[in-house]
Amino acid sequence: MDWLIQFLPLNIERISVWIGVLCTAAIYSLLYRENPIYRFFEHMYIGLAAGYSLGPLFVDIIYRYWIEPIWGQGYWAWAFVVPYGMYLYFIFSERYGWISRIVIGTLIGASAGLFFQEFSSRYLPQLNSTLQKPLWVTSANPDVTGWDVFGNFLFIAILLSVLTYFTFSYEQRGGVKRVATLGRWFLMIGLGAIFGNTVMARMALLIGRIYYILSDWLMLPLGRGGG
Amino acid sequence: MQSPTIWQRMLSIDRRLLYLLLFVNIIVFLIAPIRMPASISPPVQKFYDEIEKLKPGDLVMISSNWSASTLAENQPQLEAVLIHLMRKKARFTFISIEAQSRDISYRLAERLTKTHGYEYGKDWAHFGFVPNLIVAIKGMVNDLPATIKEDVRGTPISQLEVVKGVKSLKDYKMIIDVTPSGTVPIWISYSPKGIPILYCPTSVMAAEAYTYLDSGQITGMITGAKGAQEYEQLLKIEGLGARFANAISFSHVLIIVFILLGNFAMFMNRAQARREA
Amino acid sequence: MTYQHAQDNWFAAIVIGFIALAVLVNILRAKTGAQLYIRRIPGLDAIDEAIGRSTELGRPVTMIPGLTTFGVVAVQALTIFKYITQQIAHFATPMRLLTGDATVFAVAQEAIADAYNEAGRPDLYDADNIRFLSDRQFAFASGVAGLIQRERVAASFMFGEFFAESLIFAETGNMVGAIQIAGTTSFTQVPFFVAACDYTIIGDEFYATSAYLSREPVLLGSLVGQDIAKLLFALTAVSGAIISTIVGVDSPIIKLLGQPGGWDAFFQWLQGGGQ
Amino acid sequence: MSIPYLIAQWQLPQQGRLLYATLVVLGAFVLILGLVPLLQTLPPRGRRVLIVTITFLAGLFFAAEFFLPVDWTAIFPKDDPTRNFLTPAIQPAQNVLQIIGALALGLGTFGLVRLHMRNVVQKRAQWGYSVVLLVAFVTMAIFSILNTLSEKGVVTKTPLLERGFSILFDYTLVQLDAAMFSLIAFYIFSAAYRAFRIRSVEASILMFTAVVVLIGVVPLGAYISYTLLGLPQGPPPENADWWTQFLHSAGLPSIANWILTALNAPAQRAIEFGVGIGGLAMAIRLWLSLERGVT
Repeated sequence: MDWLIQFLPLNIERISVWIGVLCTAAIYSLLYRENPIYRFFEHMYIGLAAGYSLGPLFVDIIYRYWIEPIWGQGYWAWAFVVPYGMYLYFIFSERYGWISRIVIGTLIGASAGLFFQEFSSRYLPQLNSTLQKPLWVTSANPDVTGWDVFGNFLFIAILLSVLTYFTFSYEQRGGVKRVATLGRWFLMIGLGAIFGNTVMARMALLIGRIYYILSDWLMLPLGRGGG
Repeated sequence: MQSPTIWQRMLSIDRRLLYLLLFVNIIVFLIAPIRMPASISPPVQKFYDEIEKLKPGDLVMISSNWSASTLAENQPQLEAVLIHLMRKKARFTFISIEAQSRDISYRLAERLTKTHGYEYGKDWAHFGFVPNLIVAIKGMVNDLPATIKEDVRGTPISQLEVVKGVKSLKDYKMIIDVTPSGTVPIWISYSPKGIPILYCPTSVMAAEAYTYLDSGQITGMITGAKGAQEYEQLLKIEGLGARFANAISFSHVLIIVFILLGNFAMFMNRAQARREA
Repeated sequence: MTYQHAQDNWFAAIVIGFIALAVLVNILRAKTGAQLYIRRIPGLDAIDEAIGRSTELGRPVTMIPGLTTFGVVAVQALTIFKYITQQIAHFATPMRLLTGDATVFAVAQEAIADAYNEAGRPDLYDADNIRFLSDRQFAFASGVAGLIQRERVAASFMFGEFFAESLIFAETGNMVGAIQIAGTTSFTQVPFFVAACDYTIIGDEFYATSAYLSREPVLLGSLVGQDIAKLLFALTAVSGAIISTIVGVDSPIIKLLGQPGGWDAFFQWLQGGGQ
Repeated sequence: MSIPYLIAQWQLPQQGRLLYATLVVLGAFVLILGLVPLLQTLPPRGRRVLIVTITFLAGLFFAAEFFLPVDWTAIFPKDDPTRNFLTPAIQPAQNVLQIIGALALGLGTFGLVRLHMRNVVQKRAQWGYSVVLLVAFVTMAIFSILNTLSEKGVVTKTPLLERGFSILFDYTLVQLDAAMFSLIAFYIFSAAYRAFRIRSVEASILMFTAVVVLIGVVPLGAYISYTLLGLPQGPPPENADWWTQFLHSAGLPSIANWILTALNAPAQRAIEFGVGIGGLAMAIRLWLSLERGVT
């Protein structure tokens, strides 16, 4: 009886647990088949998410980067930004639709211009670390062992064969074709490894959910570390 | 049209059956108290030994940065470590890097401390979350009260008995980082020298940490649910670690078994087709 | 260890300049009539097959750029979707484009309207078919999963950047028996697409896609330039490894090639007499 | 003294700022929107030229900021050596992009709401769910916006607001996130069952590595290797003979880790290179409007 009173959603803490379990059950019902309950929660979910975004991603940004600088600090030049950005809203008009492309062009130009820095930051350090792979044991690299050298050879070989697979502008024939096939096999090793490695993280999530149902909702005493 | 053979039926198995099996499999291994004696790995042993050195009243900073998505790995770690700290009568304060990990660690600590007679504010406290860990650590090294200002309950830090007289992070005896993300290099780089750092990563993050262990920049490490299981064995308690470790392991076993079954069915089906042809 | 400016290591500027040159020269060559070749990319041949099947079944085609934020990847994804839309416009096959980024949503409106115009069927364009569901990862995923199952889509195209939600799209699509073709630059999601989709476009096959589909000289020329750039990377990797074997991995010459601050270190080393 | 810097210095006077600012904003709206009829007179060719030019200039700004040398102290001794004359304008430019992004979100949200409003008004099939969506949207939008404004100190944070937001966000939205995320665990199982078959060389390789890593990364892999088989754990001691070294790396966790680092990393690196180069080529084509793509 005590258990039942504790179990029922009679206070705010229990209500929160019940809502959480209800949400979980509704989402999991998709596994059986698409159904009205899932559909209800799906629409609620999207509605909630859309409503939530307006706070931190719309009001907050406009307030922080537009309202504050103009009305708060008096930087009047910002006034032009929002009307300019609102050219985007012409998208729904057939006659004026092209005007939105001015803003889209700005965005495309900016993302292209920003890519140079991204390319340098993201890919060149990787290229550089590929250089630091001694291929045989020399006095210049005293810490390098035979095992390291083997690993480095493997690294360069896999890198080159996979890169070969990813060339497009000529017909891959003969030796090149064989190297490219090898590259694709190495690629499959990498993909298999990522698959295997990701499973645990996903299982951990599911276990977390099931633990929540068993422990928080059904209040089963699971290994509460008595010592 | 003849009825499908058992192999054909296995190949086109209703996936809902697979889903049910996985669900039940996890429930069973979470509930069933199966114990597999684990061999204690050296980093876990070092972790244990380091906490054993603590004296009653020593202050420990726990950086807890996990949330629901890595609960199965990080929660058993934190529970086992907290139990050990409370056995040693050490005092501790929490800090997180975002709101959800703050809430989850605060709730967990509240629950566990109650059963050990620890009192909030006197024996432990939660400092809430800091948006930028680097800035926060640098600030705490200089002037801890000015950086934190108030705890998670909104109490000014000057009124918390647990950090009475604490000026800086240097007054702490130990830092423990329970995390699924790359926060430990930040603690290593910015925390005061001479304070041991103990690390509780998820399994994915553990491989990268061995260099820090080698160089002594971190003193001990508990890896995922498996590490927590070893730790529970050292503490001689029945905690969540063993259950979560089992649930993780056997969900993988289930998948592997079905991959093998699928292949077996495929071969049998082919063999049968060949025989009939 | 990131680059704020090219000056952090001028090697960056040199590499980018070289690639830009290789790409632009070959685009010019292609424009002036050079015949350029592109190798077969198996997954892309299946696009027509997938469209054909959805026409037969009369069920919609979904195009999902996922949560790709607006940028280079998103524009490429939309270019592919534009091509697909032009194809389905001939058969009046219904389509849905589902995105998790509002800017991509805006640009997609224009691109898809254009595609119908160019195919000569502006009447088929319906703005309601291009949908922004949510910018919240799993709210978006729940919407896509629901829609795929409700409308029992016959073909699903997923191009862009994907995260953990990739498998939700691919498995629900597989459940309703859709032909699925995915292409992504996110390496970590490729295994799930490979497991659950009929065809997967991996890595920079994604960027080769529009060249393959349209055979436009500009794009084919660009591809030649990209291959030359890959050759440069391969040569740098091999020669760099050999140099680092001889002079040591911490040598200033190695730092010169791509480590921030390496350029200055190299010149200091030169001035110091190269010890 | 760069132009953006000067503009940033153009501040309205403290006195009557509210009034002036409102007037300036109104003026900006009139001016920019007044341009529309003017722009409309452009012939198609002119429109294209305008868009291409703006695209190029937007790209040029970020490209120039990145490529130009940063240290101008030889010419301007007092200048900061970690920036060039465009660097101070980067933050404002990013803010402009942020604002446009926020406006785009408004557009997207408007599109979503419009679609479901139409569903309701025209009583299309299943319009009841659209009502659910709209109700959830409006409720959450009110609480979320008020919550954001209360963080800014514009409105006061009442207990009702706090409780309501917490029920909608923490108790519902976050729970839905967690549930949807964990759904992947089921899908990963069915996908693995279906896909990992010894059908071709590629499929077999994929399956074999996946299975080895699957067992290697879980506690059971460690249990089998270190407890049942008694293999030594962790890195081998220094100056160990090769047999000891071998034993230290023969455990399933070590093998899984080796596959992930030694075999996966270079393949991933090669893909990254290809993607980087492909992206760079695309960026150049977009910047110079060489691509007949989406614009």
